[in-house]
Amino acid sequence: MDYGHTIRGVRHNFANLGELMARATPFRSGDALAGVAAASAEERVAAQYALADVPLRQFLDDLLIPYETDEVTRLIVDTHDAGAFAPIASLTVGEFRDWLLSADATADRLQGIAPGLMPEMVAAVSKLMRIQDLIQVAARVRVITRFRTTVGLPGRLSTRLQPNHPTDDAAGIAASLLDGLLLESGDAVIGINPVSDNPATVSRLLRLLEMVRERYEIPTQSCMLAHITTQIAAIELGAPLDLLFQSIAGTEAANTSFGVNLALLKEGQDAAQALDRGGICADGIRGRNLMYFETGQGSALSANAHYGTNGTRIDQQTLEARAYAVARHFEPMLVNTVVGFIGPEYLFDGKQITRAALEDHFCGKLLGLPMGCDVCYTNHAEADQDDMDAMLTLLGTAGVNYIMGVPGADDIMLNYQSTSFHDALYLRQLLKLRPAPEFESWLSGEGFDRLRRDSDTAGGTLDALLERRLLA
Amino acid sequence: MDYGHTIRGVRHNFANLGELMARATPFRSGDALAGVAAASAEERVAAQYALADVPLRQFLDDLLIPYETDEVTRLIVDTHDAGAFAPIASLTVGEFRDWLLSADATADRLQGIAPGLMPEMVAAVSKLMRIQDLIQVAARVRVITRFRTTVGLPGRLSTRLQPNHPTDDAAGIAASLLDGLLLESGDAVIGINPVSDNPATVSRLLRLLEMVRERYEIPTQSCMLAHITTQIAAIELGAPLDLLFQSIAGTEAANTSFGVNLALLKEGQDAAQALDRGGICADGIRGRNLMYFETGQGSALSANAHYGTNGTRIDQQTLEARAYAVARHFEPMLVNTVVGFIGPEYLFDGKQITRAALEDHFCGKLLGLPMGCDVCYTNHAEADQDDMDAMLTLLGTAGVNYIMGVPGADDIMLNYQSTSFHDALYLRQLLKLRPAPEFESWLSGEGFDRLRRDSDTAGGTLDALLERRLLA
Amino acid sequence: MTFTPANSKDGIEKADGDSERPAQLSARLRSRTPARVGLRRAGVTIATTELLDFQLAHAQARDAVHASLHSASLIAELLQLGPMWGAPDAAAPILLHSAARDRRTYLERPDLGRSLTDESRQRLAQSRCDTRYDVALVIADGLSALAVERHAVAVLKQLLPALTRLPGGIQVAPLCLVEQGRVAIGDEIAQKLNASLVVVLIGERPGLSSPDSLGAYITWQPRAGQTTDAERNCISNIRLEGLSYELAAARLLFYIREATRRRLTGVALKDPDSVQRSLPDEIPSGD
Amino acid sequence: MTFTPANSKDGIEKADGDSERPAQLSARLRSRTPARVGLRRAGVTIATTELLDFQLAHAQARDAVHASLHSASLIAELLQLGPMWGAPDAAAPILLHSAARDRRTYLERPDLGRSLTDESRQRLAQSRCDTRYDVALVIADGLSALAVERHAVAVLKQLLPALTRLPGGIQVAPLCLVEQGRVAIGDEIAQKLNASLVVVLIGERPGLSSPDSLGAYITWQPRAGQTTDAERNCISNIRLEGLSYELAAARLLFYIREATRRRLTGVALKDPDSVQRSLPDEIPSGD
Ligand code: B12
Ligand code: B12
Repeated sequence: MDYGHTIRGVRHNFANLGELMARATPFRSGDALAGVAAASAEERVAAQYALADVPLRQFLDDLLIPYETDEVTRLIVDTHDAGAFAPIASLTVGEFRDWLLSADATADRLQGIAPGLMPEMVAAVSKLMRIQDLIQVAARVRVITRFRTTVGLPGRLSTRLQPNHPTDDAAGIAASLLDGLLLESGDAVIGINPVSDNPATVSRLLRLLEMVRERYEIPTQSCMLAHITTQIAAIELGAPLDLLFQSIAGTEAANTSFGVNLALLKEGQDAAQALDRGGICADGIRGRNLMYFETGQGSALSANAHYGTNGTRIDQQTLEARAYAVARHFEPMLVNTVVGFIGPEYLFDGKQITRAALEDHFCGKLLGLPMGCDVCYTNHAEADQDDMDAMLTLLGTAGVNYIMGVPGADDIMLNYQSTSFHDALYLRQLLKLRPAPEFESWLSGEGFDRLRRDSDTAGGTLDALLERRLLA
Repeated sequence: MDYGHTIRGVRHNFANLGELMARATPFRSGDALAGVAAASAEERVAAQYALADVPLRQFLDDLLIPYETDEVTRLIVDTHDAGAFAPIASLTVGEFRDWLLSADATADRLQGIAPGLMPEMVAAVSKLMRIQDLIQVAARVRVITRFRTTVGLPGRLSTRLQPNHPTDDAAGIAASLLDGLLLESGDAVIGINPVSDNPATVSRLLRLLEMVRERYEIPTQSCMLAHITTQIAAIELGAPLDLLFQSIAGTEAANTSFGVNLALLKEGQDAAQALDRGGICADGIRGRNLMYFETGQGSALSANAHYGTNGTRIDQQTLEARAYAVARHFEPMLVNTVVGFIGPEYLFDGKQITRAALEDHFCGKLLGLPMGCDVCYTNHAEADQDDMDAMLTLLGTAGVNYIMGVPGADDIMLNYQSTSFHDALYLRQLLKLRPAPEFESWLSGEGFDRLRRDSDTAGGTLDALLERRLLA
Repeated sequence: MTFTPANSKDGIEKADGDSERPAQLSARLRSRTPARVGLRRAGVTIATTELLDFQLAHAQARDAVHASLHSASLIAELLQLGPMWGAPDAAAPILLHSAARDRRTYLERPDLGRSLTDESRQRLAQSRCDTRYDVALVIADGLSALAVERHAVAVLKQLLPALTRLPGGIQVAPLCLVEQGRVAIGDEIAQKLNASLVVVLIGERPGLSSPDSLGAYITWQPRAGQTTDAERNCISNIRLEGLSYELAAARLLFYIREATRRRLTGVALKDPDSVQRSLPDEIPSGD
Repeated sequence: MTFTPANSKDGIEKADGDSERPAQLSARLRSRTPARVGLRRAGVTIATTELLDFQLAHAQARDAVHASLHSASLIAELLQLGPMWGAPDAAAPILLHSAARDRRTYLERPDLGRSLTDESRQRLAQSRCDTRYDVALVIADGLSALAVERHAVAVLKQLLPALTRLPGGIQVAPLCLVEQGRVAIGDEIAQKLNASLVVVLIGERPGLSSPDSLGAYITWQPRAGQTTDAERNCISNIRLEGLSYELAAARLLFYIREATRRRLTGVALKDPDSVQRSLPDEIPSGD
């Protein structure tokens, strides 16, 4: 197929589908860094016209990254569900946008086609969509997952409580944990990024979380965001691990640079699954989703792992969507894009971060993932709290499954700004959203009451933790 | 009073309250143009700390623009309601923010203090607020006004239908009008900006609107956005004028440059009031609000009319809030900030436009105004549809009273991009907002049905209009 | 699961229970206005092709903002107008530049766009003679050089002969062409030229569908830095899809005449009705 | 209407029916972590003073990103370390520069931050001798020059003596200091220096509460442009509120020893438990 479009007599040609996708992408610094961004606004629109005319089927034939050399491509192709694809098989990318926005595209139908969608198709259509389109369609899709809480129900917003500490100090972590719990945070997961990479620390902190969770009967799940191999080693040490975490990307090469591949992910999933720690959720269903993945535009490019067929460089947003194909294969409990986390070389400012967040959320949801978002920025990016407030509110209207909860929005170990516990309360109040049902009951029950009483008085488990009386 | 703050041993001093206000303002190009913006991020924060400590009372004593030389200041001071101010009289600006965000600040209480608020106080507190604060507080305030429809009720979003044409051509205007009505637009007002400045044209177009309105029994009001003197002349010609429009600004000098003053506004209001054209609204109350004002940050600066006491240059956002004091005096039906309309020299990009829109909306609402917003940008600004979608959605969550409805978002006479009829439908659908109650009933009644039938068939009033059979 | 994509290319889609709006209606609406009416929809939203058309127009309008004026060729054209109004050979158009040195500065600093460079001031001083002129005509690129290139000469072609034909005889100052100018820059020019009234023909900001819209601002006895916009009159949207050259010139003539007679411009002076009638006074009820 | 502002300065406000959290709890939480815990609230939101504190920290963190390295004084300090590990007098620290010429380029072009200028390559070539080194130590400003200025020397002071005391004797290459460097720039340096392993001490991106956090990345047999991050180990958050110099050096020593023994770094090599214990294996039930 020939990719091109003529504007007022000027023909814009695109060498191949990969180049076309990149040129059609709204401007972001990472694509400029990779040298694949459109040279002018007019060229970008030309690419969008051309992309709008590409049949969805074309993505099945014209693979952006070779089947032979990339296991992510193999996964995408081998698990593609032709039956689910059938209803939209005759559409072009442009028509697909029109259909997605039409009343015809009900939540059920969107769910139905998900297994028939390749990430590249979803990335393509997102490039033609305005922010309101990305919000509108995503808001229709619900992806519901369960472990001990049910995350993703309509009218709900969950949070990951993220009580990091620069030395993995237990009392320090407990202080942030307590602060967050009292501010009603943590129904998606309590997840700590350990600063050191060792199985014993992972194991010890998991036991800390387990103790607090059991003592106050908190319906939630815990997670340590170390490398998957470190977590597997912790499981072997007998750690009470609920969710298994890993950062993933959209190419085999990028995953290699992360020290993972599909087999390792499977191995980890099996190990965690074997612990059989899921609970019975509010609707009586037993929770079985236990993988937690993080992704983010730019990670493949950063690892110089963004090449496709014949060396074509693939744009970062398309690669990001491909990471979702990896995630989807493992029926995760939680997936989130750490959109503003990596840095300005990929997403320069609040505007680019915001659009990327809504693209990622849309693409993930359409592919059937329980998408959350780390609404965040680093201090080397051109962004501030106003950008975050806007982004947070937009994601709320788009129906994001969960956001982060970081004390005062300032992660003192990862060195970036995310959303605070208060931000989540703001969003819940503004849009009348509630926590996960199990957690919501807990908040009005005996467990939360005990936590509050304990926090007000000296003595008790919390006090022991804070006063380091529990420390060796 | 001395204005200053010390950060790590470095003292930041501010010459007077006007300078302090300007330095505390989040960055925007207009303040840089005026030479009043903070020189660094740190100086800005220092000013914000200092401003947070200023007692609200101080604004009553330390007038930014002299009483003697500015009738807007006189209006503000002379109409200040000390009783309404009493409950918050002891607060500093920072404490005022805290109180506004507290559960204590209910809708009723916010309404109660409105007459006690000077625009400068409201501007001051807005400078300390993040976007989420501006949204959160504004969302609590409801300002409800009535003419033939009721605008501003909770859960409602109205639109101004804006069917402009580059030659004021009746058939052209009718085409846009019809398009908008069929897309459920126009419950706040049908308002045309006439390209020519003559009373007879204003009068003729008002009759056109009157005819359409009567023929299809549309519960709405019409307006011609010519200069107020032109509209008064049209009234004298017997024109069926519903709402009386005028652009206003925050200083006497700026209003002079617009060719208006308080007396002229009063004269116009009296003339329009005398026509007694308001209807009985859904709740049985007769509509009496008939002024329509537009404002926008930068207009005073553009007119070189931004000077205060001792020649201190006042920042554009504070001046904008003062324009609301002018508006409030006339109990308007509609007020809107045309935030992105004027140009990048005042609000450079999507980010600045968005923050300004939310500030304006917040300040206006707090002062008791029925705030709408022209979610818009010009082609010389750094903004695009993504910025508009974000801004639109945010204003929706903040409870904006109304937005514009322009065919395809492209105003072919004023040369800028605003919101399309479709944008309003998007927002209503996403946030489950409904049109004004009178208009909503109309949409499911006989009048709308007739309109649709007429639009489908040849013949009839619409056809006559479109086919220019009604033209001389 | 079977369903057909609701949006087929040959009809406006049924959105949210709204009655189907036939393509014929869209065509009819569009024949009456250049506005983006009768757009195809996807759900409540604008359909893909129409969205892309919009994006393209935006890309092009942004280019129009940044296009710069081809002064040389415009001056050549203006020179040829000389005989039309009996201008003395000496009175070649004067090329001036505002204090905004480039486009970016122009966009950020309207104050600079309103004042002349020293060099331009000198050039004006040289052209000045003792005559008191009735009218100064200033052409400024404003926000659309394109507008000025396309329409300024055409408007002057209609205006100049009519001006000279005015009873009493009108003295027209040498034409001025200003790069990177704002409306108010005409004030100083007129003062320096010793003219009682100034007409500024200026490029309006480019719209998506109107990259080349010309505005005309008329000011009686302008005083640099003091005249407010309330003291000016405005004629807007002069272009092919807007006000015709003929009508624009007629209105200008009216304003110049009335301003001279009543010794004022601005809010007290209203546009005459006579120049454009598009609706009858009585509207029949229709059917 | 009477009411008192709900937010009084001396207590955490009652928000949305939540029980009142006493100020003492806040103080206790804060004594345990530098995190922003126990913040005063206004409704569900962070109170004004705390918000401004945050904004100030943001202004300062942004400055930290853009601060540039005082290489001269750092080199002087490094020189004094020489005797500590018995470096030959000739082995003065080598000052290198990445291909990113300034901060802005550095931020936009990580690829340039990973490669050396030609001049730096030459300088390295000159320093190279035939010895095969066991360890190359590279200090790079990264995203926080401050971190490097404050902590790099202190870490080396702990590390270098210990390194030389290692059984078998470890050959340490001349120290390198890199301006505008990224982690991976150490790969080429080590190769050029003929070293088996590289330790890069680098400024981590500045956080609001941690403008000066140092990271250490350890890579066995790095190959410029080919080594992936999966083949490195990382020690993070070295600073006063984070990992102490002593523990950091101990971990570095562990990684260097184990890497040399097992001939690898990366995901297969895990941080030892022994260097930091902050929790007992058994947690009593509390009360
Ligand atoms: C940014 C970042 C990332 C980004 C890196 C992408 C990029 N282009 O920058 C992303 C999100 C992709 C990422 C991924 C991971 N990261 Co990371 N990351 C960071 C962070 C926040 C900042 C790093 C920094 O400022 N570097 C300095 C700049 C100047 O150098 P640079 O050359 O631009 O940065 C390079 C390195 O930072 C490297 N990198 C990033 N993370 C990691 C992790 C490891 C183990 C290694 C060897 C290298 C590495 O990637 C960059 C590009 O090459 C640090 C925390 C901190 N406070 O520093 C954690 C941190 C380094 N990461 C960490 C971890 C665990 C990971 C993951 C292994 C998580 C996982 N389970 O998959 C993955 C995979 C890492 C890999 N092998 O590539 C840990 C390391 C713990 C440890 N002691 O080993 C840290 C300390 C955070 C934490 N405590 O959780 N990370
Ligand atoms: C931007 C704009 C404004 C801005 C001007 C602020 C600014 N700094 O730019 C604001 C929102 C404040 C404004 C206000 C009004 N405007 Co206005 N404005 C425009 C617009 C959209 C663009 C002008 C432009 O591009 N100028 C070119 C640039 C390069 O020159 P500039 O020197 O930067 O611009 C100056 C002039 O544009 C002037 N200006 C702006 N509007 C008006 C109106 C009149 C009557 C005059 C004399 C001057 C004037 O203000 C600018 C700064 O001095 C035009 C529509 C168009 N398509 O052009 C309408 C337009 C010129 N305005 C119009 C009107 C009616 C008004 C108001 C009188 C409305 C009212 N009822 O109050 C007010 C008051 C004007 C005044 N006396 O100052 C009409 C004029 C109709 C007519 N034939 O008289 C127009 C044509 C739009 C319309 N059809 O409604 N306006």
